[in-house]
Order: sequence, then C-alpha cells, then structure tokens
Amino acid sequence: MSMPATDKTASQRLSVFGLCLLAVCLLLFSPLVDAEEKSARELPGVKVFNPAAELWRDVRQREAPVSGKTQVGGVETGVLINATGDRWRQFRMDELIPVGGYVIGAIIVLLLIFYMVRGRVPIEGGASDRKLPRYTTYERMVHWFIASVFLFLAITGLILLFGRPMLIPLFGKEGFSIIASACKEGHNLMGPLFLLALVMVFFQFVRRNIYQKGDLTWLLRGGGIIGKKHVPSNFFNMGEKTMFWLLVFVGSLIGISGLVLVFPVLGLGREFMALAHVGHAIGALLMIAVIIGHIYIGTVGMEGAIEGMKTGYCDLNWAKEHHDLWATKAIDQGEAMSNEAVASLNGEKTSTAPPGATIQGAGK
Amino acid sequence: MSEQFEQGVAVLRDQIDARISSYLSSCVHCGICAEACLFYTETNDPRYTPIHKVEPLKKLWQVENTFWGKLGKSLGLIKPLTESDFADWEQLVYDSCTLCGRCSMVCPVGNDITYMIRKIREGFSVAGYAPDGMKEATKRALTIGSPMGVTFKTVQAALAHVEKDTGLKIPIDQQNAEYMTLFSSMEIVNFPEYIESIAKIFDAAGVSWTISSQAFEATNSGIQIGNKEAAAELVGRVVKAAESLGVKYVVSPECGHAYTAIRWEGPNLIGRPYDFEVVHILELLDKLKAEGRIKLEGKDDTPMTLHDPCQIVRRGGVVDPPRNLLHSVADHFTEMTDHGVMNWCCGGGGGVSANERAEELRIKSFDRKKHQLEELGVNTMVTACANCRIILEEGLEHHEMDTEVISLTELLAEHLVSGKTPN
Amino acid sequence: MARMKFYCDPERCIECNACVTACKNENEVPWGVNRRRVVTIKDGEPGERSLSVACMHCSDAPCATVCPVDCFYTTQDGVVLHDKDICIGCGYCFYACPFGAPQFPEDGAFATRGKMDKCTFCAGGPEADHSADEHRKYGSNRLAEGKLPLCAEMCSTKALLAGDANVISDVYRKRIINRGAAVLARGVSYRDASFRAPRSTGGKSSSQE
Amino acid sequence: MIGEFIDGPLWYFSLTAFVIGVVWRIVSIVRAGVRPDLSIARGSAGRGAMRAIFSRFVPERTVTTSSRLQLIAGYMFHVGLLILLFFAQPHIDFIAERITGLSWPAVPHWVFIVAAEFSFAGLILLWLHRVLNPVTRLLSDMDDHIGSILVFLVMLTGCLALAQSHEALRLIHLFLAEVFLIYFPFSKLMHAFTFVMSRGYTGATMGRKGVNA
Repeated sequence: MSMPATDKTASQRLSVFGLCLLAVCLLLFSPLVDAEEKSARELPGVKVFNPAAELWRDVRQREAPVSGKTQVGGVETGVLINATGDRWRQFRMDELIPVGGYVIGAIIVLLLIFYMVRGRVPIEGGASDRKLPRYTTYERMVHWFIASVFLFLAITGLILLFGRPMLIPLFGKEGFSIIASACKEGHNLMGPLFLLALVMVFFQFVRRNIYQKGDLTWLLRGGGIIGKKHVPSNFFNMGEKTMFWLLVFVGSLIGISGLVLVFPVLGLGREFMALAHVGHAIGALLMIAVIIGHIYIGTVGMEGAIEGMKTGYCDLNWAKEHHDLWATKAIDQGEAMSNEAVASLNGEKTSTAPPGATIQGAGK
Repeated sequence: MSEQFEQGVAVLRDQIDARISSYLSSCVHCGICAEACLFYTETNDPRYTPIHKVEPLKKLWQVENTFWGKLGKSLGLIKPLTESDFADWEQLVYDSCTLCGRCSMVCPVGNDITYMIRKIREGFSVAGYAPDGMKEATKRALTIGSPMGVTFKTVQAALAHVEKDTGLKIPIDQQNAEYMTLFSSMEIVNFPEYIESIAKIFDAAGVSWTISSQAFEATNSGIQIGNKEAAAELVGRVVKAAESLGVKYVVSPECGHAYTAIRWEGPNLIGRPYDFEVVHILELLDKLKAEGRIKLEGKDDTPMTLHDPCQIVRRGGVVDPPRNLLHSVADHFTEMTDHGVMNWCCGGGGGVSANERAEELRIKSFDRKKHQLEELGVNTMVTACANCRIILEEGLEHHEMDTEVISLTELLAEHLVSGKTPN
Repeated sequence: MARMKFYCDPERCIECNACVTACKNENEVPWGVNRRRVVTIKDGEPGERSLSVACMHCSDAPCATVCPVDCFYTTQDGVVLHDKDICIGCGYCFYACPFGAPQFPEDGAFATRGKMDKCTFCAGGPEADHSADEHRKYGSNRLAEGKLPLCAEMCSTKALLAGDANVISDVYRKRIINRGAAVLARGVSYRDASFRAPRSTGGKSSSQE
Repeated sequence: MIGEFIDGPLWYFSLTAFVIGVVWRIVSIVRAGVRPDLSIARGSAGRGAMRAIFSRFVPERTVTTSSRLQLIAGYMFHVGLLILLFFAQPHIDFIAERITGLSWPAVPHWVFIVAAEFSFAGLILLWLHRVLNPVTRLLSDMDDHIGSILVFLVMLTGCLALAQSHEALRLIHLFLAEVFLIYFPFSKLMHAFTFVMSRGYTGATMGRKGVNA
C-alpha cells in the first residue's frame, strides 16, 4: 500500500496514472494503450486497480528486484525482473561495441601517423659486433606462451564482439555462426591458459619491473619521444614496467572475470555475470590497445627491439641506447659476448672450425 | 679419398640394424640428452648435444630408409651424405664424445645414443676421418702391441721392479693357471703400483695367476676409433693367448674401456664365445673378499669419494663391487650427487685422452667433475681406471686443486692382511 | 497482423504449476529447461500473489539486440523465436532478458551451456512446420495448427491468457471493469487487496471477487 | 559432397594407410635385424627390456632438474592427449560406430576440458621450447614442426568443435585427423610405437650387462 488514502484528489489522479502505467506495463507498446485509457476515462472516479500491473510495477520500481518462490529450480528463477539486464544491454550495444571499435581503430591510426612522422627508431651507433644476453630460454618461452595465447584470445574475442556488425554481412548468419561457435569454444578453452601464462610471467619478470628512481624522468620526457633523446633506464624502462603492471592487474581482471563467465555452473547471479562481462570487455580492449602498441615497438617501431625476445641476446649498442643502466652493469660483469660466440651458443655455427674454439665466452 | 669415403659410407650403412632404425625412428629431438652430456653442460654449445653427433648416420638412414628421405633425394631436395659431412662431424664424433653412455640413460624414448656414436665411428674411421692421435694409437697397438708403444720388454722391466719391491715371483706364461691377468699400458707406464698391488693381493689370496707374454695389453684402440677389424685383431690376441695357456678366467684390469672391449664386445668381434670367462679385477677382488680369501684390516678415516669409471659401471655393470670394497676399507665414504650408473665421465674416455686436438675441450669439460668435488668437499677420490686417473689428475692439476686420486686396488692392497709377505 | 502476447492475471493464478507441466510435456524440453515458471510473491503472507512467467515475446526484444550471432527473429504473429542452428550458447540473451526467459540445457563448466531454449509461444522454429527437426529442437508448433499455447489453454482458472494482444486485453479489461464494479458495489477498494501490505486500511483486506 | 568424402572414403583410406604404414614401419625396423650377442650375460635381457620400457616413464633425478619444464610439459601434453584421444565421449562413440563396435566409459566433460587445458599448455610450451632452445632448434627439422603443428591443429579444431553443433567444424576436425593419420607412419610421430622397441633394445643390452637402464 504505497498510496495514502487521505488525499482524495491525489489518490484519484494516481489511480488514473496507475491505469496508464498498467497499460504500458501490461502490453509493451501494444496498440491497446488508447483503448485502455479510454476505458479508464469512461469510468471516472472508480478505483479500478489492476493487480497484475501493480505487481509488475512494484517489481520494476522498487530498488531491489522482488523475488518470490518458485517450484522451478535454477539461478534466480524466483526473480521476476532482472533489473540490470537492460543497463547491461545498453552498455554492450551503445557503448562497448562502438567505443571499443573506435578505440582500437584510433590506436592503429595513431601508430600509423606516428610511424609516418617518426619512422623506425634506429640503433644510432649501428649494430655492434658484440651482444648481451638478455632473456633466458625460459623467459622467452613464457613470453611467447602468453603472447600466443593472448593473440588467440584477442582475435577470437574481437570476432565475438564485432562479428555481428562486421562479419555477418560477409559470411552470412550461418557462416558466421560456425566461426562464432568455434571462437567461443576456443576462447573458453584457451582462457585458463592465459591465467597460467600470466602467473608464469609474473614470477619470472616481477623483480625487474619494480619502479625505480629514474622512472619518473623517463615518464616526464615521454620515454624519449619528447626531445628525441634516449632516457636512461634499467633492464626495463618505465613504459615496459607500466605495461607489465597493466598486464598483471588488468590481465588478472580479465582472467578472473573470464573464469566467472565460463563457470555459469557456480550459480552466480545475472547481475554479477553482467558485471564480469563489463570488466572483461573493458579490460580486454584496454589490453589489446596496449599490446598493439607493444607489438608496434617490437616489430616495425624500433630496430633491434625484438632481437632479445627472438634470440635471447640483444645488440650491445641497442642495450646501451635503450637500457643503459642495465647495459653498463652487464658489461662490467663481463657478460658481453662476441657475435660469433652468440651464434655458436645458439647453434647457428656451421663452419668447420674446431668446436672448442668458441667456448671461451660461453656464459651460463 | 673419394673411394675411401664410399667405403666409409658403405660401412656406415652396414651398421644400421634394427636397434639403430628403431632409435632413429623414435628420436623426437627433445634435446634432453644434451643436459646429460658434460661436453654440452660445460660449454653450452648446442652442437655437443649427443644426438646431434650422430647426424651423418641419421642423414644416411633418412635418405635411404625413410619415405620423405627417398622422395626428397629423388627430387633433389635432400642432399645425400657428403664428404664434407664427415669432415664437419669428425670432431663432434671423436673429440666431444667419451662413449660414457650417460645420454643413453636419460633418453625418454630409450635410445642408446652411445651405441650409435660407437657405430658411426666405424664408418668415419674407414673413410679416414679420425683424429691422428687415435689413428696412431691404433697403429701402434696393431704393430707394437700397445697403443702407447709399450713392448713386452718394457713390461718385463716393470715386473722386475715389482718383483724386487715385493719379493714376489710374478708368473709369466704359466700353463693352466686359473687367472690370466691383463694390464693397460697406462698402468705399466704410469702406475706400476697397480701391478704391485695385484701381485700382493693374489699372493695373499693364493690365486693361481699368470701374465701372458703374447697378450698383456687389455685396452682396445680399435673399439675407440671404431675399427672393427683392428678391434677383432686386438681381442683375438688375448683370446689366443688365454686359450693357449688354458686359463679359466681372464682378468680385465681396472681400465674401463679395456673391460667393455674384452668382456662385452670381444666375443662379438671375433664371432664366437670364449672358452674362458672375463672378470673385472674389482669383481674378482669382491669375490675373493666374500670368500674370505683376502682379509683387510684397518679403515682409512680420510673422507673419500668414488669416481665411477663409465665403462666399468654404467656400460659394464660392475656397480656394487667397488662400493663393497671401498666400504670395507674406508670409514668416511660419501657418494657424489650423481654416482653409480649416473656418474659424470672424467672427460677422457672413448679415445679422447689419446686425441691431443681435444685437450682444450677436455680440460673445459673437467669443470663438471670439479664442481662435483667442490660440492662434496672431499679431497680423496678413489677410482678404478688408469685412464680416468690420468685425466682426473691432469684436470686437478690444471685447476690447482689438492685432491688426491687413488686406485681402489692399490688402496685395498694397502689394507691387506699380509699372510706370507714380509713387506 | 496479430501480435501474440501472454498475460497472467495474478488474481486468478492459483500456483498450480499446470502451465509449467503442460509446457514441459507438450514441448518435450530437455531436463533442466523450464520455459515457463510460476513465481509466488509473499508466499504465505498477506497479499500473496502468483504469476506464471515465460518469454514475453517483446516487441523490441533485448535478447535479439545483444545476440552476438543474431539468431533471433520475430514472426509475423509477433512471436520472438530463435534459430538453434545459429545459436552458440553464449548466454548473453539470459543476461539481457528482463524476465529470465532464456534457458540452457546444461550449465557445465567452461560455459558449455548448450543451445539456448525458450518459450516459442508453441510456434516451433525456423524449420518447416511440423517437421521432425522442428519438433526435436523447439517442441510443438500449435500455432501452425491454429491452436494457442498449451499452457494458456490448460489454465484451469484462466489466469494465463495467450493470444492476440487486442483480444486478450479486451478480456482482461472486462475483468478489471467487472472487478471495479464489484468494488463499487461492495465499497471495497481492490487496491487494498493488492499484494502490498495495507498501510491505512489496517487489516481489512484480501477480499475476493 | 566434400563432407561426405571426408566422412566416408577418406576416413577409411586414412585409417588403412595408418594401419598398413605403421605395421610396415615396425616390420621394416625388425627386419633390419640385431646381431646376436655372444658375450656371457650377467643379467636377463628380457627382464632388462621390460624394466627399461617402464622405468623410462620415470625420469632420472638429474633430468628432473635440468629439463624440468620439458618434463612437466611433456607429461601434461602426452597424458592429456591420451585422455582426449581415448576417453572423450565423441571419440568413443566414433570408434564404436566406425571401427570396433566396442565402447568403454568416457571421462566426464570437465575431465575432458581439464585434460585439454593441460594438453594445450604442454604442447604449446614444448613447441616453443623447440624453437627457442638452442639445442632443440638445432636438432629440429621440418618433420618435427609439421608433426607438432598437425597435432596442435587436430586438437584445436577438435576443441573448436566442442559445441558439437556445426557439422562443418566436425568435418574440419575429422579432415585434419585424417591428414594426421596419413602423415603418421611417414614421420617422427612413429615414436608413439617405436619408443617401446627402442627402450626394449636398450634395456635388453643393459639388462645383459646387469645395469638398470
């Protein structure tokens, strides 16, 4: 009983209003709105209340969804109205898909422009004849593990997100359904591997990614973009560290929310699932944008950047220019190796020189 | 040269039996054997991966026995085995493998990689791709009778010394003795104490033994270089001598490769079983001790460890006797982390010690043993192989370590309860 | 064209669950799927009411909007149907639907939900009417036979109405007017009898038509 | 049309090719022969062979530290693959329907999924190890990569078809499985059978010598 019966006119007005609402709620956008209103007007002053409309209206307008009892088992079967569903629909259709598309597009365009303006960042001193060991086999394995899993998840995820507007026109509904089904199964299956890879990455790289003194300078000078001068940095620079922590935190968010989404069996409510989806989507788009930048630098953006991840060794001049604090220390510790020694350790040597000849520089 | 190469390839082809076919079919290139090989672990050079060393054999097998190989060859996509393959692999096959067999123990599909390297050497040696040091050693063994050029005259001189020192008569060419004892040149030249010890122990135990003037040398360079004919010739001499003397047993000396050669490969090389049995000196000593024929007294309280010679333990199967014997004379005997059939090689087996070219690599690979010793912190290492002993001493000297290497047989002789001898 | 709707009158629903059973039986839905359910509000308290809920066949269905593979369609009768051959079982329609209509045959780990299943207004699916495939996937197609959904037809108190929106709203409107007249005659406000706890009228509620 | 070909003739062809190929390979290995060992045995060759066949499933202690990741990944992959291959409901149904007519209990769906997770992680890590570790990079040839990638694709398409709702996805999986079967006898994938022989041969030799290999 929400209406106080003391005020007659108010109560009357409300009763008419109630009828109107009844009409709206009763049959969504149905043509009998007019008829209903008319019938209400034909009987002025009579308190004709529609119990069903009252019920639905209460369910809708109360803050918490009214739930009752039902014989039917399952998640939230007693809930009459899923209040968050519509908000989630709006987010997905009006915000996530268009904005997400723009963000990814914008990143690519920005990088293109940046590349056209700045070009490939060269090793200024040119490639030297010595190298520094940068990543162990295990470190590179972990990196490429998370990279391959991430790429797979990103591609399948983007297909599921943008497939309806972008791929259905190409493949038709049936064709896209095949793609989407495959993507969904693959995405769900590979998802947990991302978490595994994330744990491996975290433990392998966390020590070198703790922020240090020089990192603020790096940030202030835009990582060397401003003023075109290299900024001193350690094994990882401020940007890489930030990416690492983004990966750790946002990646965990994506991973855990993803687990929520793939375990409907846990009986979590729709509100929580929708929230998980929101977190999953925003986090994933953010990470995809960041990783596009990461891939840009690794491939076309900078000379010598990918070498370390590919071969395990990086050029000495590259190290001096981009990670000078680390490079100086490493050189002091005598880690620098001739290109031949590196080639030998990487099994690239094919000459008939005595096998023992190159072992001097072999580090552990 | 080219004809010789063809012969080498033909010999190599002959080596491919069911075992090798099975091994090459099974290898999934996992690389786990690399971590078992001291030449890899000490240099990190991937070419020292054991299975990589048999690449020429694999290539031959692939081209001639597999579908893709045959197809690739007929299409000209795969080049057949060439002489440059032999040239490129010669050092890998000879310098960086001691035939220690450790890789064969870890292979997940159970490949006996050592067996394959042993077999690939057959082809290489025929084709003429073998280190000069080993070639010469084999030549000396065939012509003079010992890889180190030791003649029976030298032996006699050494024996005379021993007789003088011990006051014992050393039986030579004694018909129908029970045991015929062999030595390695290394022992005759560098460690005559070994002969002395044997004489004392055999005397104390009352063993009827003899040394043959026709065949005193136990080592077999033919096997190390991979020359079947030479190996058969060398084994044949021993067999002939033993059978003409009518001995029941031939005693293999401490030397490891000698043991595998005479005990396991010998009958197959000459193509018939022996009329006698081959025992390793440690087996014999263990047996004598168990029978109570030799008595030992006193125990050393210096901490000791045992270096297992690969060919005696891992490839020879004499695993427990050295331990039983050492325990009976040492109070503080501790094992190294990897011991027994998983021991690390000294670095000089399989003919590597006869190969001057490999010296640098061999010294480098000694780091493994050094590390093992440092980890254990024991300064006395007992072993039962003259070759190991020399190599270990060289390595220790190189690193200026004050670790003592002693022979197990000699150690036992020191603790012998001397019944008859006044010494 | 007609615009098919359900309407459930909580004043009449006696929570007998016959509609649920009828639906299950008629459509041979898989275990665990309930296309229709009866929800009772304020069970055992004053103002107890029950509602039978299924897909509302919305005119602008949220499920159809969010579906990543666009498997929903609306028939000429205004029935919202979906194509199970296209559905990938992602569960998004379930998040979006206000009424909890979409159902999934399994709820196993790794989102192996299976294809979504929901009330079809007994109108089958995209397959040919009365084909074996249609029956296997979507259950019966009564609409093609000129019949209404069995749940509504079975309803003993005629609480659950199904059919053209114009027709059922007429039926319903008449009921309300009749109830209004009864109220006038008895002087008891129907509002007071609604499921909300009476505030001013104290305990004199829960009268019946 | 092409689907019928994949589902029918090609399947039977690939199965025949697989069986004949494997038998032929094994026979040709055995036919190469082993020379009899004339030395006096210290231990039993047979027991040594049996021992090696099983004992090599448990790695030596020294390997467990030096190649730990490979071991873990290797076990994850192989055990996972075995479960996927022989204990997945669709596979058992398929085998029962097409080959033996026999069926056996399948693992529950969640076990299948967990096995798939392990298997994928193991295979990806092993392949990455293959291309990134200097040793395996040096050793690996095309065959190794083709084998790994084929297995990966068969597994992946199988898992993409997990929903069991689209015939096209099943056919892609089946097609790759058929390619895999045909490729199998010509390749390193044979190690799935020959490892028993290799271990047996080595174990027998070592067993004669009285060494536990």
